[in-house]
Amino acid sequence: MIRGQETLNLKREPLNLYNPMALDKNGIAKRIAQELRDGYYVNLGIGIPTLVANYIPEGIEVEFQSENGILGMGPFPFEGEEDADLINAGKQTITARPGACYFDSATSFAMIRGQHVHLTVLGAMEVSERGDIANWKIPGKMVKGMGGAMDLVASAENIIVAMMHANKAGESKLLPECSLPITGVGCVKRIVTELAVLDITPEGFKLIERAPGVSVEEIKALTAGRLVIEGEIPEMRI
Amino acid sequence: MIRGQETLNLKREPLNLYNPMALDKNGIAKRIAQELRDGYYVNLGIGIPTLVANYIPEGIEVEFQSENGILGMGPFPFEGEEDADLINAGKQTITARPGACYFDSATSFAMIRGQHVHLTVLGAMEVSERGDIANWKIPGKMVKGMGGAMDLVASAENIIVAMMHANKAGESKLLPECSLPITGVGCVKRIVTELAVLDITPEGFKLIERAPGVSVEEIKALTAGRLVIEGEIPEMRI
Amino acid sequence: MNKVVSGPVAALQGLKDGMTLMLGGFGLCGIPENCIAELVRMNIKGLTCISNNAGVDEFGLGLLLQKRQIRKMISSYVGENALFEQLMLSGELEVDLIPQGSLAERCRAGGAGIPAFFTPAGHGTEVAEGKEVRVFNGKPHILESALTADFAIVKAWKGDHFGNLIYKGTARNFNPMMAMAGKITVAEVEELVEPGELDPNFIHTPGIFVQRIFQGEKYEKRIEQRTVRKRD
Amino acid sequence: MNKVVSGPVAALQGLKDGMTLMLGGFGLCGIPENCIAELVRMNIKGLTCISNNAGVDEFGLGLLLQKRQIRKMISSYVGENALFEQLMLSGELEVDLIPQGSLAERCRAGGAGIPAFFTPAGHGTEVAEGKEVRVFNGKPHILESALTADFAIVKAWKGDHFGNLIYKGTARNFNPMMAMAGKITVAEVEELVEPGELDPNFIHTPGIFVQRIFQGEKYEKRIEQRTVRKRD
Repeated sequence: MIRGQETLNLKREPLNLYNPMALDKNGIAKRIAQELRDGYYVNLGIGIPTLVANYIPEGIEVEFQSENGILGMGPFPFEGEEDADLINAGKQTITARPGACYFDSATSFAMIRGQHVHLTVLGAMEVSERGDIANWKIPGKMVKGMGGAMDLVASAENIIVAMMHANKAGESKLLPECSLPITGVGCVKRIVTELAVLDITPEGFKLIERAPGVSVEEIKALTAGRLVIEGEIPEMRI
Repeated sequence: MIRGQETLNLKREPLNLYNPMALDKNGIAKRIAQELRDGYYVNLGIGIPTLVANYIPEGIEVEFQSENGILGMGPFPFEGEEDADLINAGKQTITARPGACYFDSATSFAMIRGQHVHLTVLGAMEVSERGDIANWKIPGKMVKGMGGAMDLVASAENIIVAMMHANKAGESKLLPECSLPITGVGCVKRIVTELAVLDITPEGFKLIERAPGVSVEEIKALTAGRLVIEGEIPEMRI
Repeated sequence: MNKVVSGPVAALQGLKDGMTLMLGGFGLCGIPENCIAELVRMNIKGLTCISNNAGVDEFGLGLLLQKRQIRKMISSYVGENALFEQLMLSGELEVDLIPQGSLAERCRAGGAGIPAFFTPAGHGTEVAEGKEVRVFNGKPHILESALTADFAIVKAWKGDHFGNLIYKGTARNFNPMMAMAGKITVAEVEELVEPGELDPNFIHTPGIFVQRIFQGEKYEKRIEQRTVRKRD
Repeated sequence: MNKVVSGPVAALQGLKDGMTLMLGGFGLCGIPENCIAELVRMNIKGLTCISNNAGVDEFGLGLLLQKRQIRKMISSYVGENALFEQLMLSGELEVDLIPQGSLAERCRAGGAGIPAFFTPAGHGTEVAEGKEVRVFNGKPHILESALTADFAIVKAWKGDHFGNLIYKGTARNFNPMMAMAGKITVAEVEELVEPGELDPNFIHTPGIFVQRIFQGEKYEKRIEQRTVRKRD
């Protein structure tokens, strides 16, 4: 169980080339952390999602599952205390909290497939307006494999995607249809980017919140899929 | 691992009403024990099969699995040393041998279904000449349930039935077809009764051995299914 | 994340007439005695109980049968209970008998998000009636579906505040799979300890599967077949 | 019932070109280092390797890739190995990528005599191509089949003469399921103990699944991502 804040060793760096007001990685993680509820079991993917563990709201307790076989993952070890037999799904050395437990991969995915994990946060290369997600393969180029992502997205009831609104070429990652091979169909519930919080609805991406100082017009310009804007869009409170 | 002989507390009693030369329960168990091979994992059913553990040939080591969740079952405990948390599939108090392990029911039947158990010995109410077995239900009368028997007979590669040649009414239990609801189809390999050892073959029950002093004619008279007799039938060596 | 409740009354809150329950144990070994006593006291009716056995006449699920609280039993072996046989043959009790391994695997499947699987057990028997048959590696198998329950009620040896459980000996049996398959899983334990006291390497049921936990007041742990040998 | 062999040479006797192997481990955590070294020495070719990952360029299964001993990999994630990507894109290496949970469950199914099961993972993706789809509870699932291997090679922390195994921390991962699914299962352990030294209540892999066991000479246990925090 993690109470309050932990310090992970990722550098703070601005990521969006287009708007200096946009959130950085930590800002995205902070906003996602607001989705945590007391008693949640949470699976955090590699990258930005990992940072969410640093911003658990005061007064709530959550526990982190890593699909390679630990529940109750703690912070990184102090130097010299690394244990090669204790890693997370990103192959990083970790620690275990009091009350943690280890298990095999079949049991781990029984937790995931059986919907015992309350929230899954993961990165994506593309999300479609129907909630399809692509994050495992670029044909003819990247062949890393899906790891546990396909099990996670096919099973989790509550999936939040943490990603940049556009790729490095400035092309929107929120699309009418995924162009890359998909990881899962209609599974994403919510997306948090450096610009906005959006929900997947039958009508498309529904804008829920703007990053502080970011305008609806800017979000529109970088969203290729259908965007639903109803009334005044509040700013995130980070 | 069980070496040599153990004493189980079942009384010696004559069972066959028709031939005083026939084996008793312990004789059947002794003959079946000759089928054990070094390194076998063995599952013994309730009744006569349980007695097989008393007659392990010298010089070989076998280990007993009980499907409620133990491998390395030992003899019954000494009086006063019973542990309610340590029982076999017959709900009897038992002990565990050095090197034993406990596991849950899913793992136990993974061993059985996955054919990791080398030999299964169980009782039967009827066996057909095709190797079908009936041992779980008498319609309108006995509704105890199949327990693990259906999993065992459907999966085991090597199934020996230990039973009386005829029921209490003197009717053969080795039939052309089972009359009772079956537990498994074409699964029995060998039958050991108080009169004979018989194998299931495409041609029917093949007589392999006679109990000492029992004639082929007597076996014929009590076998309702097709009986194959080739050449001289040797006596069992008990 | 503290899942400790005061006792069986709090643990079974929300359990209503007509619900489906899973109850751990094999025979009388590893059964949730305190919760069963509370179920009797609550006098909940019309239950569907998934449990390998049905207790004996005077103990375990037999107590619920005596009070006619069970509408349907899903079990593999019920031979120890004379009343059960009588209720079943008279039609008062609906019974679904399932091969023991299929029962265990169907509970695990329910907890693991696997809606169905193929098994050879029961092929060609009554158990296969109405079920899909498919041949794999030349051998016929039947399709069995997952089981889940409104409440899974399990008994462990030790547990901590997070719901991590350790069972003892053959009292483990069906408890771990049933713990996985309950919408609400209640664990009663002989000894409740602080988080960190149980070795994380030797937890049988990870706490994620358990919603409520309490230390049972007392355990009778009746023995069905006391079998002993003489000292030499 | 003594399954102890002298070392990796004896443990891998009978392993031939073209066979299918399962190898435990997640990344470099919990991999059978001593057996992998022996596979390299034996120079067995044309292997099909079932393993969650493919090692790194200079360690683990990467060593077999360097010597082109592997014809086909069945894995879920191979991103740590640059040579792998190159061999795959050039067509020298056949690759079957499987969702991690399906891989684990397919190995377990292989060991448990379950020829096939339904899972939601991969529905609507490339992984589902050619596979049966069926809707359960309104949700589409695909039918996945069991995996087995000629040799399953696993690594445990402690083991005894009967083949009972205990793993440590997250080095458990795929090892227990693979141990179940080998025609011959070889276990290498850091510490080999006498029967009775391991608590029967805390065995992760029952000895029935293991045919050969030995104590590895040394374990390098390389760390892929050494990540630490500063002391306050």
